[in-house]
Amino acid sequence: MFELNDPLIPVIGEVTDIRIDTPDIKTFRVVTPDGKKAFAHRPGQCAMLSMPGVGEAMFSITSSPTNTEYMEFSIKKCGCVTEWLHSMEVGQQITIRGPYGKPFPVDDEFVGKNLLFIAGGVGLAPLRSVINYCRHYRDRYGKIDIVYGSRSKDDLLDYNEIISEWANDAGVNVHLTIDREQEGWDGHVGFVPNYVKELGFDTDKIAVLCGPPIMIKFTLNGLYELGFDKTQIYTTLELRMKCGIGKCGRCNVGSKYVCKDGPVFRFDQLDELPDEY
Amino acid sequence: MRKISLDRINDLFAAIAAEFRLYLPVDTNGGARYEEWAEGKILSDELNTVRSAKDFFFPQTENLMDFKTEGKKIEIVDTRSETEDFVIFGVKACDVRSFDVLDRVFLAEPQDSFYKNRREHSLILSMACAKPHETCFCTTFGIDPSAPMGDIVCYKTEDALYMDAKTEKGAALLKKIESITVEDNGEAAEKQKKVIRERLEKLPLHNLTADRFGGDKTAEFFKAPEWKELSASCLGCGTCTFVCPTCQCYDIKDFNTGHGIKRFRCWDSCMYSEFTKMSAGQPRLTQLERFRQRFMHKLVYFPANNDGMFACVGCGRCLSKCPIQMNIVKVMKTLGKGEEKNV
Amino acid sequence: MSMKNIENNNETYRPLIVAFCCNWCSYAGADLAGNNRLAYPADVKIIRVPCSCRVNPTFILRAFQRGADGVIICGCHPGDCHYTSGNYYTRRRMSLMFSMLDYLGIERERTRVEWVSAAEGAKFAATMNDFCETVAKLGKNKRLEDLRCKQ
Amino acid sequence: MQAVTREILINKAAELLGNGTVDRVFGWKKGEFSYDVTPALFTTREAMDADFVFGDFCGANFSKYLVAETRKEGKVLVFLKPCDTYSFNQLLTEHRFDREKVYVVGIPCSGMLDTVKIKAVAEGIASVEDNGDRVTVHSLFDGDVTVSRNDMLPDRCKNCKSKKHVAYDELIGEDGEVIDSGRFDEVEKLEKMTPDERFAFWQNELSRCIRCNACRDVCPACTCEKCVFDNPDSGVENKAAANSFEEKMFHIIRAFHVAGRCTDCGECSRVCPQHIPLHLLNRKFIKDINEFYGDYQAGAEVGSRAPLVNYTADDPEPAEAVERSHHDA
Repeated sequence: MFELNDPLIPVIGEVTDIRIDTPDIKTFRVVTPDGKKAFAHRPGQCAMLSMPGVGEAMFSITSSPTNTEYMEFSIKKCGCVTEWLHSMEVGQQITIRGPYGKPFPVDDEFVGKNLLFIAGGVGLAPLRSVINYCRHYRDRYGKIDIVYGSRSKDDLLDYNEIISEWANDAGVNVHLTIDREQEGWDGHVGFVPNYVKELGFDTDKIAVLCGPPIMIKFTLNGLYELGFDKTQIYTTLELRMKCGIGKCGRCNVGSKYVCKDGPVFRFDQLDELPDEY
Repeated sequence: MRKISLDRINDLFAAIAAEFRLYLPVDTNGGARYEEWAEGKILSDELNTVRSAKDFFFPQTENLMDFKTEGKKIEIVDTRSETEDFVIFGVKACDVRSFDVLDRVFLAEPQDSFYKNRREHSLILSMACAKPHETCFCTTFGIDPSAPMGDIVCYKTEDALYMDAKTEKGAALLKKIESITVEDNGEAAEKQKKVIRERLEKLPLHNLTADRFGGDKTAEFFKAPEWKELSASCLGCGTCTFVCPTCQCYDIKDFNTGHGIKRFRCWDSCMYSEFTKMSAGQPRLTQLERFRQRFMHKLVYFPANNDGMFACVGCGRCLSKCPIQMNIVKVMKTLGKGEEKNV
Repeated sequence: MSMKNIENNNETYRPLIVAFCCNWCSYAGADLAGNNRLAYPADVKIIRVPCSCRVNPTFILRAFQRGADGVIICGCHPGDCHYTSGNYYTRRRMSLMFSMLDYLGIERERTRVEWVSAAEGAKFAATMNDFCETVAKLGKNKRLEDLRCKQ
Repeated sequence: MQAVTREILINKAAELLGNGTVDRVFGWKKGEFSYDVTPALFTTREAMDADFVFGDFCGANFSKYLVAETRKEGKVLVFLKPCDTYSFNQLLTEHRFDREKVYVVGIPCSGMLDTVKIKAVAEGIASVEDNGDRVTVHSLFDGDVTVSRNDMLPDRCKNCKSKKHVAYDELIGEDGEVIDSGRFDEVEKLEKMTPDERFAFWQNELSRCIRCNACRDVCPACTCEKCVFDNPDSGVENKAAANSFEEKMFHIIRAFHVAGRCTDCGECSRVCPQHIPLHLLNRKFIKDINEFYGDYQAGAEVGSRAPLVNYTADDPEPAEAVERSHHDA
């Protein structure tokens, strides 16, 4: 019966590239030891990465599903697993299992719509996968706006890709902001929620939010002020997970498991859940 | 239905043990517990074991896999092996139902192969509860302690054990022990059933109902003010979750043996403060939230995801084991009673 | 930690000994033993600690868990502690701890406290020889072992 | 039977609430059966009239709750039995709560009943009646069974160390005396066994541990904000009863961490769902401390220096001490 692979048993992944994005965020490129992508995924889905002896943790896959060669993970150093991952060198093997969770509805609700992506800090990581997917299938979607903010210029994730690729795409508008004035920065300065309000978007679009809870809270209010409805706003949640398959019992919000029923939720769906995330 | 007199029950155990590993409740100075049968082990007369029978399928700790690391390389060692068939004797109706609850979790896609392996190789000989305790409330969840499920249902009277096969697996086992048992018309078992049903009427919790709970009650109960008082003296220990036959939360951890890594799974408890703690924050900050999670899960969230099935079987273990005597019955009776509910 | 040296390859059994040595006296004592070419078994693994009172009882259990057959703690003689009174606390703690281990049925000869000064190289070697011999007689540590750590 | 009644306690509590001495009352709330009493807060006489109980099953030691209670606004009334007052003092010694925010009413105790022992008497408990030196258990199916009350006491009450309150603002009833009821007899019995027998005894007991942490979480000496066994960085964090080593490690270290601070209240053994006699570990330390360093009772007075943070120049050497712990007996 053990031809049946257990969902808890991972496969080996090899880190083939490590990019230092910001002082505390690195992006890791992972393939199987024979150089292939470990498994296919959809935008917004996650994977469990682990170093045996250190621990296992859930990370969103930042590379686009359209990339069939490898997966990328942008990881912020904040706990023991991430600290270990940050200490890795190229060629290190880790374990990987997934994909987990429901993806963003890029092939149904999003189709034909204008899209507004709003991210703060490392919150861009899960959105990068969706953004690049939508850029890849550019003609399926309407106008794309990206609002992205961070503490400083150095803390902006994927800065080079944003500047050299996203900003040059037709029909893609990138709005960057940093929290405080900084030498060498001539872009916008201010917090993301205020910037969103200043930019004053039309409500003819779907908004996707990801960032620290406080940013989500205020941006959400801003979007409501602009006339957005809860059914137009998506976000992705993060809770402690161990199994990734809705069995270990810790990532539930009400009767929904973030690992299985999420991490992508629409705000009207979240409203039906108890306030415990 | 087959019958064997109690003075020959050892022969029955020996006959079963000749074919399978046989586990049955025996007495220890810490109450009854399941042990593997061997000559000299005596079936406990206790109503139920202190720990539930979930251990057989979801043990407190189990090795998931091993890792060998060398330099930057990792090797995953699959340590699984197929379990031999085994028999659990004397499982009570509540615990038999708990397997259904656990199945809903572990056998839902993607299936847990560790659980499935043991589940498929088990044979369950259930036992009717001749004398239920005051803490029993399995009838609240539609369980009939006089007619438990399982591969074979057993009735133990003063002088004999009666066995009735309910599945093909059970019938095959009865066939194997045919030579030491005799055919019975089932009258004695019927008589015991009747006595049990009369006794159920006398139980203090006989009229407890779970009707007010169910999958659609999140909004009604989540913000109930009663949680505060109910959880006020909770110690945050894991006793209730560990003796519970349906609690299945687990943790996955690595152990460095000095010559490799063992990844193991162990029971975890939603009552523990670090259960949901992340480096980024903690969604359940106080014991109130953890306490609420446990009971909401059993009475609301689980039914929401499992066609209305409650994740409680009324075995009463938490009623007798909680250090501060707070339990699901008190929660069910208190919730929604207060006038200012849903504030 | 290599487990090879404690395996029974038809040779005499060699116990694995963990010795916690205080930096100021006993570790220097061990050094002196070495300088004076005083032999003591290679089975003794020395862990240097700033003071014998740095040894948390958990360390002792962890040593046994990880394969030690005996644990010895060496510190300055009472009254000579570099930090004035550290070894006095060690003395109380280990008295209680060892008594507890004995109460749990764990051979009391597997644990020991000895005071060895920086000048007592000979005592260090003699102590270790004696302790190794005592533990060797007891055989492998079975009562405080962690099966997961066995190879 | 307990010397004070529920009514006396309710009246006292109502009086103290009424005159503003306290803002809330920490007491016992009745349950479904005669024995499942839950610690609870009361703020009105009506609530107490409805649910407050006091009797043979009010064994929980309330001292530890004061750590959390005193962080709240206002003053709390707590009823303490003699053994609870030792924990109370010990917690005060360790500066774990503000004495000013607690009003202690000392109440006498004639020993609390052991639910496990009661349940062994009859199956299906309808109610339990205490007639002084006899206890009658009314069973749902087997009629009444009457037994000696003394036989229904848990070990901790049989070996009660003191009927004297060492801390209180007010006392109900007569204060008792420190008593010698042979609480080290069981320890001595174990000490006289051979190491093999002792090992077998503890192996059997500790192997039942399910690592629920109830002993730790109820223990008034275990008030660390974060336990070493919950700390992933400690190297000994382990939730699983993985094998026989882990349980031994947990119980030895836990007993050691409370050594010299444990007041021998016996809560650990009361709450253990597997009936492991954990108090025998703590009592061993207490006995050893008494024998090696002179008699010491944790919590007997506020501010005393615990034996493990103290020393004398002529303390026995460890080898000598281990030897002595056997032959002094």
